[in-house]
Amino acid sequence: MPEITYREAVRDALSQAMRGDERIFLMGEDIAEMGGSMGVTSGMVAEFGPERIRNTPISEIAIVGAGIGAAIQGMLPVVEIMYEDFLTISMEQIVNQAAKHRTMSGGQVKVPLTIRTQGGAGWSPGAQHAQQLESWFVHVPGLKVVFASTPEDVRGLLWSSIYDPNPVIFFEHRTLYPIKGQVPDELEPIPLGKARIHREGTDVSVIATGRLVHEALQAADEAEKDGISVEVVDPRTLSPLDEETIVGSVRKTTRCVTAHEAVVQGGFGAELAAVIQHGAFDYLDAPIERVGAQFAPLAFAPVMEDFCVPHAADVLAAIRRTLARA
Amino acid sequence: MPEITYREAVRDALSQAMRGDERIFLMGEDIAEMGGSMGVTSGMVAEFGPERIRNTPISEIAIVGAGIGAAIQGMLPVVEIMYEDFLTISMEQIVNQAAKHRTMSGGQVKVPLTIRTQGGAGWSPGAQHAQQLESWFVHVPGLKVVFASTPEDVRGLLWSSIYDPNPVIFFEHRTLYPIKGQVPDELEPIPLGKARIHREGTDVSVIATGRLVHEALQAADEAEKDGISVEVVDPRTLSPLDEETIVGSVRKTTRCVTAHEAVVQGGFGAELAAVIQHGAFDYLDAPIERVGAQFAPLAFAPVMEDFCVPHAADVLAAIRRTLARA
Amino acid sequence: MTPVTQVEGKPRASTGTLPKKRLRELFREMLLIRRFEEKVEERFRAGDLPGFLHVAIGQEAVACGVCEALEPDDVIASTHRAHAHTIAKGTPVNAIMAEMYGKKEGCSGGYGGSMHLYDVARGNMGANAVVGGGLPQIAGAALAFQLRKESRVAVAFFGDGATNTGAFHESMNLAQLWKLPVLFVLENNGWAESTPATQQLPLAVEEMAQRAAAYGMTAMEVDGQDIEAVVEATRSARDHAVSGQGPVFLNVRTYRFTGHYVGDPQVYRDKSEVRQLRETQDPIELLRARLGMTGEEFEKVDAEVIAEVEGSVEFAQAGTDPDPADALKWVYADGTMEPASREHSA
Amino acid sequence: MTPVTQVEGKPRASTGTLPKKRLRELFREMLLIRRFEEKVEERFRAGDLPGFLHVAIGQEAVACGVCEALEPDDVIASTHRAHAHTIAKGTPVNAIMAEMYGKKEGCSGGYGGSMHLYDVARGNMGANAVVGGGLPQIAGAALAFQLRKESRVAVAFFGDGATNTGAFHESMNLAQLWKLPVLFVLENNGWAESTPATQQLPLAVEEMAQRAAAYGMTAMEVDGQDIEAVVEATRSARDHAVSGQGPVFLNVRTYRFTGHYVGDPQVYRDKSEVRQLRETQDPIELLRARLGMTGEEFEKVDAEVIAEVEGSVEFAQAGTDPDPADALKWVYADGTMEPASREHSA
Ligand SMILES: Cc1ncc(C[n+]2csc(CCOP(=O)(O)OP(=O)(O)O)c2C)c(N)n1
Ligand SMILES: Cc1ncc(C[n+]2csc(CCOP(=O)(O)OP(=O)(O)O)c2C)c(N)n1
Ligand SMILES: [Mg+2]
Ligand SMILES: [Mg+2]
Repeated sequence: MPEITYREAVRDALSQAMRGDERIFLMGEDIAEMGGSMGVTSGMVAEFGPERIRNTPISEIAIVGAGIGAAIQGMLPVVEIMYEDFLTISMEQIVNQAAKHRTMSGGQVKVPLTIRTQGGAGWSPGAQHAQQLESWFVHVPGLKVVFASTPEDVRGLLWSSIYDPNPVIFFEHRTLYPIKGQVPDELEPIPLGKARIHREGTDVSVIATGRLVHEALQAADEAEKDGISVEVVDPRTLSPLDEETIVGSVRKTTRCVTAHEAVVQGGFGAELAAVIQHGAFDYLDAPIERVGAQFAPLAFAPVMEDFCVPHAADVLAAIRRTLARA
Repeated sequence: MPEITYREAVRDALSQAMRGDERIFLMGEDIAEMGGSMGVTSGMVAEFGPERIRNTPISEIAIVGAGIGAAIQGMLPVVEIMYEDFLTISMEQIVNQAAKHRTMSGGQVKVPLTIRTQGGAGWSPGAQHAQQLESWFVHVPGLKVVFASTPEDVRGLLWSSIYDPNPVIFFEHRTLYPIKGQVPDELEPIPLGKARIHREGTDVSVIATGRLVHEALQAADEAEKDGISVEVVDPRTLSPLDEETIVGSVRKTTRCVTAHEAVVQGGFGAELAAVIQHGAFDYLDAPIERVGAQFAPLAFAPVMEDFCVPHAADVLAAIRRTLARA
Repeated sequence: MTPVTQVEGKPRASTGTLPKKRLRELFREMLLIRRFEEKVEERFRAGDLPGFLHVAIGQEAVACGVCEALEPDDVIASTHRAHAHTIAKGTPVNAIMAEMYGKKEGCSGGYGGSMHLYDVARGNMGANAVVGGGLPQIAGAALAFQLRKESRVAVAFFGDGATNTGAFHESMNLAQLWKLPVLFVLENNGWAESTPATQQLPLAVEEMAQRAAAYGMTAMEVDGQDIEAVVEATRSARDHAVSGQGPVFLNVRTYRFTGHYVGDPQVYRDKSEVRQLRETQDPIELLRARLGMTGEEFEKVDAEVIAEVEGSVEFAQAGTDPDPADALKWVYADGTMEPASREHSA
Repeated sequence: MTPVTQVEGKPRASTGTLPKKRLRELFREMLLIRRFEEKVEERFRAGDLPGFLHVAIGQEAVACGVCEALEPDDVIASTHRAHAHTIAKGTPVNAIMAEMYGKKEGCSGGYGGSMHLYDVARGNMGANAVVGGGLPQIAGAALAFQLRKESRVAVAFFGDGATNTGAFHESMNLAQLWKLPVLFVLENNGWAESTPATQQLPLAVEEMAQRAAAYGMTAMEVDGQDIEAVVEATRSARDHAVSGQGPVFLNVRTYRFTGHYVGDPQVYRDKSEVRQLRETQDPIELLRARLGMTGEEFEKVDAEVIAEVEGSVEFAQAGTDPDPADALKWVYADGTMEPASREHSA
């Protein structure tokens, strides 16, 4: 099993898919010569040419909208929104158009569009380059929402997203690009809608996404030293949600912490908590604890940023809170 | 106590405020001669003139953005987004700009902007004119979010929103404009962040917003016939949330139903459920039931629309489900 | 070529390249649209039709003229004012009327309604209830055609109000940058709901072709009440676009004879304005005059289209109501887009 | 008036209306910006500065020239490339450098960083990390001025890349429709990050004033390397705008001598391009030549500004770190905007 970075895994999924399928092309700002602001598509324009690795103007409405139109006309576009903060500009096309065409047309249309984007704090980007907005899209019927946390997952899920016949919002986390992980020799698609149990445990379930999967795993290691057995589950696909695996985990452990980098209020953890308290009501021995960012636009100064954004220690503290309950 | 419609109550708040304060002006599409697509501002251009009741081009980015700029420069603009579905176009200005200026500037700036909008199903508008998107904004630090359900509330809350020093997203529900209700002789501002207990009860709390407040009250009447005592609470301000009143109600009744017209997944009910299961864990005798729309873009045909959108019967069914638990 | 026609003192631009026979067919189509929309108004007022409706009475020549110049494989995106475009692109009135009634037989299966008429098989990518919403997608459709080297154009219909949206700007810009085969058809009726051009456009209605200057895009002035002019302009625009020279912006001057929506009391404009427009700018009357139709001839065609429209109402009324739970049927597509040969065994 | 100056064979447009003394002060300001940004690059590479940074080296004359022509009450909105605008609008370098270091003494209290420099008291409504994000707000500020009948203008700085955004279009359109006192200052450097004009603009860099034609807006061509030209153009634009004639679009041709961001390896452009630009288009060198500065004179000013910049680093390093929990301090404003006299007793 080769070891590659998360960044390489994204590139590999894109490249492998594009090699075999003329319908796939990429559009986004600075994705050609520069390889995108995160270097994800580095080198791809040399292999696939500027027709298929398309630099765009700064036009987030048109990038997504053109992706929709091309998808309806038989292509499999993968568009990149440089920072997920700029998805705010594309919301109309994503929410009113991509998500709804199929229903509004009574099933005449498929929109096999993949919207890749990335975000996340931890490098002092300030308030407009660090948001985590995935929960908005979970509220939109017609969209699928993916948030991958490892090289293996990001590669396998991206493949499935490209070939999914529905619009998929595909979140990557900025701080994960350099992390390394083993991947199967052959690209193995990972079906959307299946959670991954990263670590089995018996005392408490941590349901975590994105960067917080890694923080949760670290917290689990710490907790283990105190004899606490933590199960870490990554939904990977946020919509549709693998309720079975998640609720099943909490029924087993009887305690639950949700963890994401987004602000807590109105975040994906709210949906998780609502689903879990419903599905595991008779099993729960403590209230579900939610871990996430402080409710504030992200301040620039590292000390303040660090204070706002959740870390392993916050997950650990939440684990301890749930266990402190009788 | 005079009886006026919800529509008149909105107009009254706007007019009374504008009469006494030159800083206040309105901007929006077709709000002048036509009085807005809902007739809310009908007649106001005659009183206040086209400088203060400003018809705009179809430019939802600029409408909100210009509101922000004018607010920063000392005005108290009230902008109207004709349908909340079109807030999708303004998201960048709302989320990255209005909500964040104050923090990003280290407190140099206030953005006393009110964004009025309306939405809701029940009249076969199809998928792009009927969404309920309030939960997105609850996820955005720096914004306040109001959703009023009665003439009295809409009038008092709108006044407070106009004079709040922060950006407020003010939701009205289309089907409520014609409803009548008593209001105090003198306009009484209602502070943001205070829930309203519409009806006291002992068996179950229904936390409802917008149109669903009325459906919940109807369901409560029905339930009463079977000897079930339902408490109906309207948060009115969704952010900041009056957790004390809401959690207090559930601690008392030990059972809870949340109800809104928005789709359930990722909706405001998720946040309510997460807060309530946390704050009232030891009191809850049944899982919190969430009532909301089916997870689908809203179909046009009335039979399908009716199926999607929640009614009193759905609230009642949820009440019964919570009570069926031991 | 016949000389430029003068009607009511207003220069008409068309040069008469369409055969009389075809012009008569187009006349019939325009009249069909008119009668269809009048019927829709009537049925709406009678409380038969759910939702809300916008008719294009006065603008029929634009829809019919543009679609006449298109090839069957070309695609369009329509607006909230969608009936005329949809009929002109070939969808039978039965399917449209059934859609208005929310029936399974409707062109969107009852899911869309008046503002969401689709007919993908006939190249109608859908009407859009969000002003400007369809434009970027038309650019994308054209991009697909360009990438696959297909000789097809994608056509966006939109109003003058729509030119104020960010979506319009980004779409025009991208289309010109990439020389996409798009026709941007501005149905310039001088109103956005109740707001006159003077309150929503910084340019005069006549200057609207300047919108294209911001992109260096080829623009054409078109008299939208003269169907021949529309056909000719669209043909040459289409030639331009498919030949790789890039998109074309058509500033089509037209008039909205009715309220913005059915039931609009039009408090914002003079009744006399509408009356005068109907008298001088009716594209159907103008074509009728040009064709030199006798009263008898007209009555015959009119009776035909009225019967067709009546038939569509009967068809719609006899249609099938969807099952309530059908509402959830099309939220997601199943399966995968992977070509069978490449599907992973995993 | 001195005749049009010729430098390096390129016609320079300015006519020399600024007194020599003031020109020397502006020279100093431009040099201060240059040295400040070079220092910022150095400190960033040394790992001192969090976040990421964009410098405006090569574009100093635009910021300084525009702000020179403004009155103290006028307001600006800046971009991700914000240092020059902020210094030119009067914020001391100490406060800016402290902001880079994330200190309480920073011009945004350490909350903003390089892309969010604010100084509201000096009319800087904030830099914006969202391309195009500030433009609609500048229109709104100008609307406030217009409604209150104040003789003030609101100035939006933005790049050529920003002209591709919907926000740009809607702002230009609204400003012209309402004749708002706005100056739209296009810093036309021909690049958006790694993407050259040819890949992101359907117009040639020289044709960009056509963007204004879509709104019927007055446009001016300005040589952004010639500070006098910038001052003169801005002055007349400002006169136009405050006198109620509406906004002005300034197509200011300028050059980005560095990478898009500090650390950008610029794989997308030739090193020789940058070298040549530095040799022929440096606004500081051009002004120095015009002023006929001796080496000695230059060294003196340079030493002064270098000392000022060094001082700012010391100031910043000695600054106070915010308390972590200060992060939550400004999320909401307290109180009410109600004038005391009108506050409700309820
Ligand atoms: C983004 C958006 N804003 C507002 C509306 C409400 N609305 C529907 S039609 C219309 C006017 C459109 O004017 P124009 O584009 O000129 O088309 P016309 O109605 O004249 O055919 C408006 C404001 C909308 N549907 N979408
Ligand atoms: C809406 C948005 N999209 C993309 C970006 C990323 N980005 C930052 S600067 C930039 C290029 C801006 O180009 P231009 O407007 O010409 O300004 P310049 O950098 O040349 O000064 C891009 C794409 C952004 N900040 N905001
Ligand atoms: Mg119009
Ligand atoms: Mg640039």
